[in-house]
Amino acid sequence: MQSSLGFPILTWIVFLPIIGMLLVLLVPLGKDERSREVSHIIMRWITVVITFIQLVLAVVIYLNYNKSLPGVNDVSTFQFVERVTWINANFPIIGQIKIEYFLGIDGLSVPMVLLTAIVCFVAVFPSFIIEKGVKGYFAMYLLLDTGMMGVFVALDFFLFYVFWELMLLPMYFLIGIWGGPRKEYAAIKFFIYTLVGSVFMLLVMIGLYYSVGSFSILDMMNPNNYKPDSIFAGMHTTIRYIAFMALFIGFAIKVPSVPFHTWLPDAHVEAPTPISVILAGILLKMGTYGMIRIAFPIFPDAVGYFQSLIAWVGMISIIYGALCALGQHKVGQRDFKKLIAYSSVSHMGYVVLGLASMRPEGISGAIFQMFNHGTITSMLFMIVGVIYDRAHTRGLDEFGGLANKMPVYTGIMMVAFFAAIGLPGLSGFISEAMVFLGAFNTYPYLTIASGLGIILGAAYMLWTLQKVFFGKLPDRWNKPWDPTGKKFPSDDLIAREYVALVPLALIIIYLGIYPNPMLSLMNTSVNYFVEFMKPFVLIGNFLSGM
Amino acid sequence: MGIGLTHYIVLSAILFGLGIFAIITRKNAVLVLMGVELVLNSANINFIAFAKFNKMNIDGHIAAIFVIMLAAIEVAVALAIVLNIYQNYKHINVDEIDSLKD
Amino acid sequence: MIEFGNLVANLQNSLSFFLPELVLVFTLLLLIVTDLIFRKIRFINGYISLLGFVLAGIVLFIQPKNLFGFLNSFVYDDFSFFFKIIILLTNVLIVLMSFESKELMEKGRNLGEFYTFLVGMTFGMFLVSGATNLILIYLAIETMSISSYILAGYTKEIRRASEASLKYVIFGAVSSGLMIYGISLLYGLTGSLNLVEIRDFLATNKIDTLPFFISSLLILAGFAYKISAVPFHFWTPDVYEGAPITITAYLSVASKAAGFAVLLRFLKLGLSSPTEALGSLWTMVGNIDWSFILAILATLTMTLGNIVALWQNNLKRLLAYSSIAHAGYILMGVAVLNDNGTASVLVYFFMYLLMNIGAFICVMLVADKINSEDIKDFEGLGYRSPLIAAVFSILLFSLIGLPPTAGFIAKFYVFAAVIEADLIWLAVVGVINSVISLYYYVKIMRNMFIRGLDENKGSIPISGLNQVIVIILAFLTILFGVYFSPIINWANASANILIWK
Amino acid sequence: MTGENLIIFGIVVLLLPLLSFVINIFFGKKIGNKSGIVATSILGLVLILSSIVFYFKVFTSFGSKIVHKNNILWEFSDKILQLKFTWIDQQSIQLKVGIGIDNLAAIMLVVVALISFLVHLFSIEYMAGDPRYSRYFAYLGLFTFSMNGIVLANNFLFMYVFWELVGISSYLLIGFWYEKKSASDAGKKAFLVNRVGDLGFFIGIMILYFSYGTLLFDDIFSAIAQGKLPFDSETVLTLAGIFVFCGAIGKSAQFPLHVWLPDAMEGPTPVSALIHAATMVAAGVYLTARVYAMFTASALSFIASIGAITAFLAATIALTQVDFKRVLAYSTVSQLGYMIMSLGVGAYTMGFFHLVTHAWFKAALFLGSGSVIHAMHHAAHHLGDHHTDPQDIRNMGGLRRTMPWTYRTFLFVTLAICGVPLTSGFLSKDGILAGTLAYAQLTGGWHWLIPIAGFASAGLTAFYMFRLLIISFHGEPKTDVAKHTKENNWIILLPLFVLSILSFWFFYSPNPLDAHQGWFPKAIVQPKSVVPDEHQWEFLLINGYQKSEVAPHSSQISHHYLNEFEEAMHHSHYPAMFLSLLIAGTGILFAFLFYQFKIFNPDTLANQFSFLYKLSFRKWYFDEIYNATVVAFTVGFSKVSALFDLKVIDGIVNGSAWITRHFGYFIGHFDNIVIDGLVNLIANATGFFGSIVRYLQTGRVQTYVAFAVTGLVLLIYFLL
Repeated sequence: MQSSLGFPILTWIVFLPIIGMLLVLLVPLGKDERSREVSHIIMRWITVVITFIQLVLAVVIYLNYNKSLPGVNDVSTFQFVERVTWINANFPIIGQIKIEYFLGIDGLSVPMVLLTAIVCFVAVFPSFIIEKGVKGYFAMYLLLDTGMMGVFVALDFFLFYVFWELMLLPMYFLIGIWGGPRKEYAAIKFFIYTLVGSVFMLLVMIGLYYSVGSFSILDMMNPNNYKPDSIFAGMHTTIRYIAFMALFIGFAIKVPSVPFHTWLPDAHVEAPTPISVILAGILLKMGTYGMIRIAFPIFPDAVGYFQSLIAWVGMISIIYGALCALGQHKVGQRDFKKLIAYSSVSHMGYVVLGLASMRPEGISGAIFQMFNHGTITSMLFMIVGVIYDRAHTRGLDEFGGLANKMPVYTGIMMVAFFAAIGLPGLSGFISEAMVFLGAFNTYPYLTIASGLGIILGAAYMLWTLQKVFFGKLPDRWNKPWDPTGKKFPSDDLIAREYVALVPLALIIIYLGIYPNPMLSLMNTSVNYFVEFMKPFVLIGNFLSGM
Repeated sequence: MGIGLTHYIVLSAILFGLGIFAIITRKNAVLVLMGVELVLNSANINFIAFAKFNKMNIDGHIAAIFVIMLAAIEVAVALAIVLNIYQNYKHINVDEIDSLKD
Repeated sequence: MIEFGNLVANLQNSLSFFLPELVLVFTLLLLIVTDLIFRKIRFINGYISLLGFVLAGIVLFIQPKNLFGFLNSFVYDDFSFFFKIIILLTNVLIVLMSFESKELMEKGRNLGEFYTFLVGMTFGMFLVSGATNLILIYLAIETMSISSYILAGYTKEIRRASEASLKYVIFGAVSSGLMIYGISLLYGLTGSLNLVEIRDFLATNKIDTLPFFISSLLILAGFAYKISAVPFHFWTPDVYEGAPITITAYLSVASKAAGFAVLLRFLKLGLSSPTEALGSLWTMVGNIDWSFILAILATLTMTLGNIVALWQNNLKRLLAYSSIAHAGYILMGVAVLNDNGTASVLVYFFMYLLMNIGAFICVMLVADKINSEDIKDFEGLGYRSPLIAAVFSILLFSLIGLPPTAGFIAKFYVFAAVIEADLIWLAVVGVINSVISLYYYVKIMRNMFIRGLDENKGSIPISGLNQVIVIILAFLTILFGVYFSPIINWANASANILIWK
Repeated sequence: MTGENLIIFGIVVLLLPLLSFVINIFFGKKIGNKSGIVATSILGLVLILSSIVFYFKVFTSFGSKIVHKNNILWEFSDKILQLKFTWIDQQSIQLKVGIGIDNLAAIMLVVVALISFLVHLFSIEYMAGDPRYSRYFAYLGLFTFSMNGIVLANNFLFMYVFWELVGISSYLLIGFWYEKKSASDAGKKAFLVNRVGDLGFFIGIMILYFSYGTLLFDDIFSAIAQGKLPFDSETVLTLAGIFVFCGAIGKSAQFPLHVWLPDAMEGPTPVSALIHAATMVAAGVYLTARVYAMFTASALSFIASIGAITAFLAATIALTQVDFKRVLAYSTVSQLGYMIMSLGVGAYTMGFFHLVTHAWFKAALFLGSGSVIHAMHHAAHHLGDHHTDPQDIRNMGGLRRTMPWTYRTFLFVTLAICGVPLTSGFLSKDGILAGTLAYAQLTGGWHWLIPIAGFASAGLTAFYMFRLLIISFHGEPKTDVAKHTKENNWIILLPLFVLSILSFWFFYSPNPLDAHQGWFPKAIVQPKSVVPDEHQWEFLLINGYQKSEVAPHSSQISHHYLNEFEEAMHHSHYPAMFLSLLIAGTGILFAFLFYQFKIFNPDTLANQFSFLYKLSFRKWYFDEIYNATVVAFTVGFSKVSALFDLKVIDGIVNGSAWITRHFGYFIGHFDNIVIDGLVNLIANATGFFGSIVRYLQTGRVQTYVAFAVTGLVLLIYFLL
């Protein structure tokens, strides 16, 4: 089905940032301070405009998206599909290797596309603080944008892989160049972890190609396409289980699920604020998205076989992440950002749990949670960024009583915090509740155990609230942040921080009160997905003897 | 029975071994090169011997001639290089020329 | 016994597809003359040799293909065509590079012989890529080796260069000695020096394994030394570090290419049965599991190359080890032992040519300015010379094998071939190795961009021509990363090695 | 007055406080100290509307009909008026929600509205001059909004949503003076302790949703009534009930989660009044009453025991507290215990009745204490004395003279809480005690402990309440702060009058000795249990005498009782009354003997029974125990896992440290590319091998040759 719009909107939304990157690179750097300052401003606003157009495109997609079509494994019901042969080369024995430029979206990817557009847009404003190497920064930023957007719309495994790896380079430099003291370490760590995950994905991908004779993810989902006596032929074979595990771990590293999560705290602590925002807001989602788009539907039998394992991973991530976050008050550098990072581990655990439930509520909840966590955590990191920009420290113990100094800031912060601890009326609650309702059907005890995560979550969040915002303001912060008043006219938020934070807050509240707009997007696809998975999963469960 | 193929092969093997040994142990570059010569000539012996005893075509002989010729060229170049070494180091002790290493 | 008449006839129609080699020979002679006449004009030899290469290239295209000649001791087929093109491309780049190289362009150094030997070496490689007779193979390899010995030590007043050439010549002599000894043994066993005859003999008669194995392994030693595969890699780092960087680049690509060409031809023609039924699948003669042996060699080679490269601080040396590692990856393609693998090797070489030469050029340009090849001194390069740094990192990413760069495609097809042959374990080793390789490649990038930003060392001027060259290379690296069908198709077409009936 | 309008009114009542919240949070700065007036007037409107709702719902009847227009479903019956609509509408998940008004809700609405209004009024004076004046009223609005939500919810989802909102607004109000560490601590504690209960509540909800796929009370109850049990087991139904009740344990500060309530004193006093009387703690009891129909017999006895324990425990603690508000706080806990107990034993009506009556006099008590503290505070301020704690009753005394009106109202409501006749307290409390007696008779065995606990705490209540009264109001002023206190102005006094007047009997029953003759029992009828008969007390079966042949006590049931229990309760009415009067009287008497006439010296007694005294004074060491166990464990565990993450997973510290020590040299080179953790280990290993291998690269060509040849030989050897 061709795009219902006149033009290839997905190509535009993916490659628009590349154009922006070229524009940014073309901006000449002035010689003296003044002109350099001017060119910096130009680059910033180029980025703002580009990401804004991208956001508009995303909204156009949202408005024209037909909620009644499932997608998942049925190409005819994907939307805005663009499919042209990209590479068509002959090779001995293998014969023709056909790689397609195959884009399309369904209910599983639309929320992610929206999320990417939103977060990429709001994250530009914290980037204004960057002073060094501005040109390189925004070039990398936009390249990263393309990579992420591409991952969410690619339906050809090869293409997916290309986009997946494409992010590594900008991310490495963004953390490495503009990061904190231990940036080198954090950057290389991020790089290695992700690469380890993806190289095995590469092998599985090649194996799948031989078995199916096409790189189209959709073809790989159909058991009938598998050539007899090809490597992944048949169901419930050991090699399929191994391949699934390879994929799953590859994605779990990105999520990150315990025990593959250790890159996250470092990356977050060292990365500059906007990059933390993107990292937590979008990159982590690519892991879970990869699971639901690739690993699960291609190896549904293995999903059934390992279902409880996956659920366990989710549960452990929830509890363990929350405990580590709580522990940040006691050990380590007592770093505000690190605490948020661990909370991400915990919250992404809900997603994994929801996916493991293989129930419509659970999976809708999981995807919704991906979206909500994207918005909420982006807010949290920007909130950390706000005080860091002013006080140049993130120590939990070094603050207190900010509520008096920055009332509006505190107000907005409370929205994010309460959303993060799943307060009803804010979007976080609904997704978590749905995940629980779904997971309870499949794994009552695991779900109840995960419930502890709610309490722990409340504990560390309120603790932070108390330490940082309540109590007495230390004398060292009594004077205004910026005596010159040039950078920070007021002690409270400044304009561009409002622009970044308020929209997210509104989204969180709106979806908290009326989630249907988001849920109805994914609804059809999710049900279709579950129905499609069910038979295999059941057999898998049977084989794994649960 | 007289000298047979086996003897030649054994001889060439011994020569080969000696050549390698010389290459590995001699300090002096020239001696090392002589070791190389031994190796090459052991090959020659093989060629000739096989050609003679196995009643084969003349390839063996031709090969031997080529090898002799190449050995000459190789030594010529090698000696030039050794000469250059001498100019730079004022000695040609192979085992003392080890500035390039990990 | 062939009598004289048909010998001449054979010679004549053989020459009909020997033209490129002849062109090279004439160029070589011409160079000697011009070198004698115009001593003063430095660049003329360079341009003449360029001309020669281009001419040879043209002739390659026009002359007839897929013929055996010189009493079936030499062949010109798509396979050798591919390699000859690669060799010529390398040569062109090297000559261009040599114009900019400081160490070569020193006062009072006469570059005449440099190009002469370059052409001579090229001639040797051409022979290597076409030879089907063990003696010819030996002669050809010696031809290229001997020129390379001299080239390695070309800057003879520099100590490390002369040391490099000494080590090179001794090590080379030994391995060629081993090789010729192996040849002699094989000759004894099969009674022939022509690969095709040898294969036929092996296919028909039963011979005991040990001597056959020893002899063929000794011959492989000769090739292994050319492609610097374990355990014949020892010369590589030292020579690469010592030799003029142009020559290092040259050795790292061209002579490796020749080595792989002859290796593949030896395996296909000499050791696999001609049954066409199986088409592009090879069936090896003799009861030896060559695939396994080569896989082991590949594993050892790439692993060693990578883990030792972790420790290098001299960029030339680091790239030397990285080239060993890449030889390992390519060997994986060889180990598959079918046209699939062959094609993947060809693809790899094409991409490898771009990225490796490019990397060496970047190193040279910077090293000549800052008079150091130490990684430490590359700190802050991203700010002193953004263009070079950017290009260099693109090439490095390609060497790691990350999309969307040519390096990824190269690796992709090698892995594809390996998995297709069900050598999963080898593929796993391969990917793990490429993760290890990430460390040291990224180390370079880290130094260029993340470190040493603060101290202001002032920018490094790069001449326009060089900027164009590196940009073109980087562009091609990206281009073939996203659009690679032509290369693949070409490799596919060149993959089948002509078998003589 | 049609049903639609009534529901509309209900919705307006629900939303108006939210409006007040919005106004004060966003425009608080603009309207400044007017915000108190604004909020109060809004609440006045709420009060009027909810009274209308109350009147029409309780005293008029609506025919039963079902209207379905633009996918909103209106259901009217004599019992309940409700509307339902679908909130989340997916194939995957369909959540129907809505609001419903039955007598329970109607009465509760008035209670909330009135008390909230009075508290607003009171606060105008009390909070005057606070830097965050408007914020305070905003929070009050939010609090009232959430509570009304709970009252009007006709499904578990809304119930839970507003439940959490109540939690958060209590968090905000208790921690209102967050500059004080103790205050923000208290807020945090309240929220977390509640979260524990809420988790149970949520699990209960999950079980129900899983079993019935809906969260509407009606649907769930009718499903149970049709005999569809979760997991087809009555145990799970009991469990579900108990889990849901966990929410009540948290919010209504029942044992063992009662620890947060006394700390909640840290909030402004009017807030305490609100929390204790009408909003937060009432929510738990209200929830229990709301879902009463689904409790099995075992669940009920669990509830009853929890209530009894709480009632007694809190009463004993209250005996020795010296902080004015703490005493009241524990009395609240104790009284809540009564209500829960009464629901548990089956005296449904009386339990809820007590909730209402208690709401008035407890609010009055707190506002009274607020008045006292206010006065003390001002006096202290006036004298420039900052040492005397204005809340410590040992600093008071003699306030009777300085603050006569406060004293009178306080005295009256104290009598009410002690259950002295002519007060509302007497009616409800007497009913509850009768209920416990009846329950004990009908069940017997250890169940007798429940009435015993009930009566005991009745006596204790009388004692400590008068202790409080006497120490603080009678006798001579113990500090000159107390001497200089002045009576407060009418804004503070008015609420006291209103509330005390509401504590007279005639509002509820013409007969000051028997509540059953009033309108209340007719309005609040015990709902018909939906639990299959075999899983509930047969004596609670509505019209139980129909299966009289099986029921043991049912031989002589006369027909004007609802069920067997009703009858037993009626019979035990007078015994209970005399007993309770006796006990209460003794309590009061002893209070006078101890503190007024000083015939006995409490201190000597305390020394004699120092253990008991300490136990009571230190609140049975609950905080200490929790801190030592649960909190310590969690925090410790979190510390451990954070360390674990920092060091082990993220270090394999020993591993890499070991390697580092041993191959320090190599690592030295290696640091700049070191990746930590497991990766670190691998990397180090890799590097280590690398460093081994690179020693082959000696630089001597001859060694190379040697190695090469050896390698070749090895290859031949191994590969053949």
